[in-house]
Amino acid sequence: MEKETASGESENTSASAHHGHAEESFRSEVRQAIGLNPAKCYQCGKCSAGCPMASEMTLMPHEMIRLVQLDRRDRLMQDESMWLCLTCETCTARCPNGFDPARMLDGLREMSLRAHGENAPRRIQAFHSSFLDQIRSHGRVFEFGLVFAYKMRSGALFDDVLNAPGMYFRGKLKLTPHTIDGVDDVRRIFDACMAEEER
Amino acid sequence: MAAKTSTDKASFKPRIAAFVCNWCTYTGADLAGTSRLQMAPNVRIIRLPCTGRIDPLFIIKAFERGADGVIVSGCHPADCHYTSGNYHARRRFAVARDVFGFMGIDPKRITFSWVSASEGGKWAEVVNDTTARVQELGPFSAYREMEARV
Amino acid sequence: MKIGYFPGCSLDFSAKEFDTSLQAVATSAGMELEEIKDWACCGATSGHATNHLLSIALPARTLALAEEQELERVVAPCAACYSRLATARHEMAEDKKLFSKVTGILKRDFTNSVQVMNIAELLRDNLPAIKEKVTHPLKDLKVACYYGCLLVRPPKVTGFDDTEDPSSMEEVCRAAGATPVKWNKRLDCCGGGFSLSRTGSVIRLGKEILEDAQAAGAQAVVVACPMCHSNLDLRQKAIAEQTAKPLEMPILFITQLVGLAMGISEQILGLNRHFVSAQPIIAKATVKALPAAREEA
Amino acid sequence: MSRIGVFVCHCGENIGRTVDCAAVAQACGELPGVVHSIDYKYMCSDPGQALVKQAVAEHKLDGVVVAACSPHMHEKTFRKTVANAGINRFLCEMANVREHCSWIHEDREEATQKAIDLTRFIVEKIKHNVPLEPIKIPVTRRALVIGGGIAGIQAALDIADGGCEVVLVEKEPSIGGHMSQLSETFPTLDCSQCILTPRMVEVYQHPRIKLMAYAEVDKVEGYIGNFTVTVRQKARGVNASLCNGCGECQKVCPNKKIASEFDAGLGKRPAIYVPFPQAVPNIPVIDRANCALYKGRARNAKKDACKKCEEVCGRKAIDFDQQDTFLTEKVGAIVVATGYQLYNIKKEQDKEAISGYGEYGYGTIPDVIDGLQFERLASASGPTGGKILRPSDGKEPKTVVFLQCIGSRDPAKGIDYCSKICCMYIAKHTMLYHHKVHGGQAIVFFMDIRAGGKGYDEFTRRAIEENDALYVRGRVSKMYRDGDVIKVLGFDTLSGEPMHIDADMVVLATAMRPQPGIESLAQKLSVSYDRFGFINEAHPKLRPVETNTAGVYVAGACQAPRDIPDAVAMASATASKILGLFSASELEREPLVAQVDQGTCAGCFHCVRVCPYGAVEHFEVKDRKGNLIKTVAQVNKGVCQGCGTCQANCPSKSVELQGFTDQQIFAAINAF
Ligand SMILES: Cc1cc2nc3c(=O)[nH]c(=O)nc-3n(C[C@H](O)[C@H](O)[C@H](O)COP(=O)(O)OP(=O)(O)OC[C@H]3O[C@@H](n4cnc5c(N)ncnc54)[C@H](O)[C@@H]3O)c2cc1C
Ligand SMILES: Cc1cc2nc3c(=O)[nH]c(=O)nc-3n(C[C@H](O)[C@H](O)[C@H](O)COP(=O)(O)OP(=O)(O)OC[C@H]3O[C@@H](n4cnc5c(N)ncnc54)[C@H](O)[C@@H]3O)c2cc1C
Ligand code: SF4
Ligand code: SF4
Ligand code: SF4
Ligand code: SF4
Ligand code: SF4
Ligand code: SF4
Ligand code: SF4
Ligand code: SF4
Repeated sequence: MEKETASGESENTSASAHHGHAEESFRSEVRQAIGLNPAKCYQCGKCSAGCPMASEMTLMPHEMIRLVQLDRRDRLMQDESMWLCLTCETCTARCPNGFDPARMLDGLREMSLRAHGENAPRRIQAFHSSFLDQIRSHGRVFEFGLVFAYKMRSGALFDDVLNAPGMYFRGKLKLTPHTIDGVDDVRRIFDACMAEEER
Repeated sequence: MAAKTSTDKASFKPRIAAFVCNWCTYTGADLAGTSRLQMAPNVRIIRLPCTGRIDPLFIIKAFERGADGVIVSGCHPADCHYTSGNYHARRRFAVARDVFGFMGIDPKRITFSWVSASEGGKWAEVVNDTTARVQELGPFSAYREMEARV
Repeated sequence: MKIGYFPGCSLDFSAKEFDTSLQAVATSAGMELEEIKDWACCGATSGHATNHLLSIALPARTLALAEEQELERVVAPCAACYSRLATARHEMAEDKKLFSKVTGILKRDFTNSVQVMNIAELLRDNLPAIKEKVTHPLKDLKVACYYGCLLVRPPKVTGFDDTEDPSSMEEVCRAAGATPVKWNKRLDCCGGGFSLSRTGSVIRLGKEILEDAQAAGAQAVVVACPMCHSNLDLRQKAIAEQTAKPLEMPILFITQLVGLAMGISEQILGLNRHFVSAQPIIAKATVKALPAAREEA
Repeated sequence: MSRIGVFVCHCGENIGRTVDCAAVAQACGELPGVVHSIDYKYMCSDPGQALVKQAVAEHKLDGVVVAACSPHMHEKTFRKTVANAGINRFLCEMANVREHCSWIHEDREEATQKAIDLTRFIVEKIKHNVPLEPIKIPVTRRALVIGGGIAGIQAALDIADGGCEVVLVEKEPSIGGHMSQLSETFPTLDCSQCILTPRMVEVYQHPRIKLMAYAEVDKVEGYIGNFTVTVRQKARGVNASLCNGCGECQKVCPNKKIASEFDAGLGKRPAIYVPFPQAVPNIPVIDRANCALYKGRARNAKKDACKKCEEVCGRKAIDFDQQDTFLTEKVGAIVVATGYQLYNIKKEQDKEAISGYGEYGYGTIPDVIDGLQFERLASASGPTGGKILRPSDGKEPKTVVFLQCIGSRDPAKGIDYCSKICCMYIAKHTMLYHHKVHGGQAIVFFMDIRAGGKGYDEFTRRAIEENDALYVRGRVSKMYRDGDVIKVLGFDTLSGEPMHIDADMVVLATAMRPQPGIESLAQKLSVSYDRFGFINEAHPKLRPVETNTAGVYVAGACQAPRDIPDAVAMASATASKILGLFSASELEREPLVAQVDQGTCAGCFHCVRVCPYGAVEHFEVKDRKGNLIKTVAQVNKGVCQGCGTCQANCPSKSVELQGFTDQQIFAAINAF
């Protein structure tokens, strides 16, 4: 919240600059990329009222959508709240106006990764990258490898103690990966999707 | 209207028939008149109670009688004086479009529009746009040529 | 009829007991499961949090494989996998453009005709067969059925049960002889995929859920998702550090509960693999056991 | 037709400036069939009209074309002129050479050519005009009002006071509608019963009102001025002409625990009951589903289980064997005033498109009530005597949460519209609560406050500023019971603060929906309704109380959510429309209606399907012996509005719209 005042003024000007051209505005870009019309949200706050992560977010789900409506890209992308969404779909299931906030946040994260990747909380980004790397290299997620890679990337070196030995002895942790036969198929899908995204 | 390169086209004065409903478009055209909105002089209005009354045959007949273009215009979808006459008209014309093509009439020669009683300006636009478009397409001679051959 | 089986990565290993218990229950109740050959990960949260197209294309590959195996239905026991598969199916059915984009990427003949089911749905639809095999009804066992988020949400994707007042898990537990309690947090999210990356949140959410279940008098929480399981079971020690008294709440996969009622052995059900001991419940089941307790092959 | 006169008007300079009127007259004079063609400065002036009359006589004209302004301006004038000259009005038509020509063009040559064309079209068309006579329809000067809420009551009284008879049909045992359930009414906070009861009594006593309570409309036939309506009088089990309303029967009835509809389920009533003490008529009905005797008879019990009411009735008014009866009434106009019901948040809904509120427990949480239930709690005549006590345990709730827009403005639950009145009644509820419960806190979750109306916004401000109501802007995500309280999980979007409240009671401002059964009633009346079941008005701005079926009018909350002032205003408007209609004994209509050639009609009934007014009927053609030969279409002239849709859709060209026949229009097109 503190940094808001510092950057607030310059954002205002950028916001007003955007308002003139509906076609190039952030909100129209979001609409294009995600396929949802942000104007459909009438700011009732029901999503935020039921969001399990609201208490940890600095921007509430409806506030994030509001910032899209206001074309305040920077304000939104600088905040990490969108990364705290669990995609539990509570908001989407209850939105009275048939909007899909969960999908909107998914889309915003995707946009953020593309443009402002560094704003994603390091751990969460590290987790996602490690996870996807697992699928890319084996076709499936191999949990030990995932944990290991995640720890490497996030730097969260065994601080939270995933009780690895406990898992290992309960037969919950395998040390060698299984790679599926169709892994090339999966890689091709990855490449195609990434390429599509670039466009 | 911008002058066309071809002198033939420039000297061509399209004749356009307009089938309009009494309550919305006819009144809108009256309003264009009382507002003295100048427009292309090529359109001749035939008044009907409702677009629901318009038979696609009227349009074919108009082309046969020398029209180069046709306008069909009535009330906006939810404002039909007769509640749903224009709804039936729209459905019928959706089908008729194919028939016009089949009859050798370029659908571009036919304008469908909604002009309410208060849209004098819109009527002038419809008239001008249609005239310009038909001007561009040139005379509708297919039927006359056919007639000459038969 | 054969049902396609998509175990998903967790059941492949860390939630192996979900897999074994499901297989045992299915066999016992006469459901024929056929694993989808060479399936790949659904992409889970990371997929759709970062690349929407990928989040559809990965599950689509699995659905295409199922079609190749001539399966009409696929069951995905993990709620996250289920959600990904069902969402992919739904979005491709709604959006023809997306569908053709995906088929272009897959390079497979694919019609998007496979139905996706979750475990609660599968068991509920086979209630009569299950009831028939219940030999050790879990009388006096009070359970809190925990749906979490993705099993029933969002309604347009799931649709097999009421989003805000589901009943399928309760019905299954009742068939196993147990008594489902009424409680408030059965639809609240457990923190899902934040287990590693935001453990604090998972602990906070898990605590609220488990305390509510306990207040409602539950002796065990029944889940239908490996993520829910690990967040509530594995993390319970950390949760306990913030509560006055350790919760000691056993977390059971719904298939384990049904398996117990069917008299399937503890070993096969993998009950020994949990962090919070399920012994009190196992005791209940074995007390009720008929003299000749069956050993399932 | 061959003797046509053409009259070209200059309109001073208005036409003459751009159109060479003399040239137009000249050109038209040369058309075959035209025997007289002149131009003149002002055709509509007295001398202009005299010219027409004179020409008709001199040239024996049988058709008159006036090329002048728009027919919307002067068609009536010139038709009257020719009628005075002795020829049929419909043999006169106008060519619009002013609005559609001189005023919109500058090029004199082009304008003149266009004026000639336009006039020529009309000349060719008029050759096929035939004399038409206006249609006269007799009018039964008697009205039917369906629904006896405040709207129906007002309409009935206004029509009856205007001197015409009224039949008022109410489906419940008493008239009064929802207004009778209200405690005090915004924006003035006067007592609802106090202002309503006198009007109900007035209805009962009015010599020109025939009140049929506990009755429903069964069938409607006919058209404007001439409806025949069949009404089903439901069996009360009590002979209304003998009963004197003493109430003894109700006291002795052993089944006293039935949830009272009037008290919105919060109070109890016996099986034989009047809905509320001031009921009109004050005659009880037996609720057969709950009466021991009828239940016994339904099980074929040998002996009647109970006859206590019959035993105690000194007037011998109880009639257990009474049956439904059917009565026919002839009326000339109908008012639909069937009012509303409230959306219920339960899982089961009467329409698939509408769903309940699982996140609020689908109506299973005790002490979550709706607005009408709160009205009953606040009402001095209500089950708690006007004390605000929560239903579950009778405790006084210290924190009451009000949720606005429940069901309304919630497309996900199936309703998009705003119910319009709930912002106001919630404000009212917070005031009543504030006055009645000291130290109580009212918290309102709202999205917007919609209080447009005289004194309305001031009213809601008063609730906030002087009555301590806390308004929180946001929708609630979830509610559940936790011990003694209801947990309400909301969010204040103004401050960005979550609002988790422990409420003792929750009041839901649920949406207003039309009454169940409205669709079938609307179909009987062939009036249209929207996808929610509200009756459509003929035009939202200019014909707000008429429907698209002539002679059927609409008032009150069955047309859209309405408060009492709206409902009453609409009701009075229908009354004035109907009194206007009844001011003559015959209706005169333009004869521009459709006509079927029954010789060629193939009986496909496309026309029946497309006619927006249901004006086309099936007609059985029989030979002299009465054997059916074929079934063809027939247009009811009283109902047809002359749109011509039937004609354009008839595959065998068997239906013709008078005044716009194919012949007439093709003649005009041929002149192109
Ligand atoms: C909680 C609440 C509080 C309110 N408070 C206020 C207030 O303070 N001030 C205010 O101005 N408004 C208030 N209103 C609105 C008010 O109730 C309505 O404006 C008014 O009752 C509408 O009158 P009506 O005659 O149109 O409908 P209704 O009162 O619904 O009457 C319709 C009548 O028609 C009958 N009927 C229905 N179908 C048939 C049929 N098929 N055949 C025969 N009869 C039929 C019904 O039985 C009923 O008697 C409130 C509404 C609610 C829900
Ligand atoms: C900007 C704006 C936009 C609007 N848009 C809409 C809309 O989209 N839809 C809608 O439904 N409504 C709209 N309205 C509202 C609409 O204008 C009014 O509802 C409507 O005009 C009211 O009609 P009226 O006859 O009551 O009053 P007026 O239109 O004001 O007519 C009153 C007439 O009485 C005359 N008069 C006044 N005093 C005397 C006197 N002493 N003696 C004789 N004659 C007198 C006046 O000259 C005037 O002709 C709009 C209003 C505004 C301001
Ligand atoms: S619930 Fe829906 S409409 Fe309401 S604020 Fe959230 S996204 Fe917007
Ligand atoms: S999907 Fe995300 S934003 Fe929506 S309720 Fe769940 S955590 Fe909150
Ligand atoms: S008839 Fe019409 S056009 Fe002629 S003077 Fe009168 S108003 Fe003008
Ligand atoms: S006791 Fe008889 S007279 Fe009295 S109210 Fe009942 S039915 Fe009517
Ligand atoms: S018969 Fe008995 S139960 Fe029935 S209404 Fe009369 S008193 Fe009541
Ligand atoms: S009147 Fe107020 S409470 Fe009622 S639906 Fe409209 S905005 Fe919501
Ligand atoms: S559409 Fe024509 S042929 Fe068919 S029933 Fe009507 S009038 Fe007869
Ligand atoms: S002209 Fe119009 S209103 Fe009359 S019968 Fe035909 S379709 Fe019906």
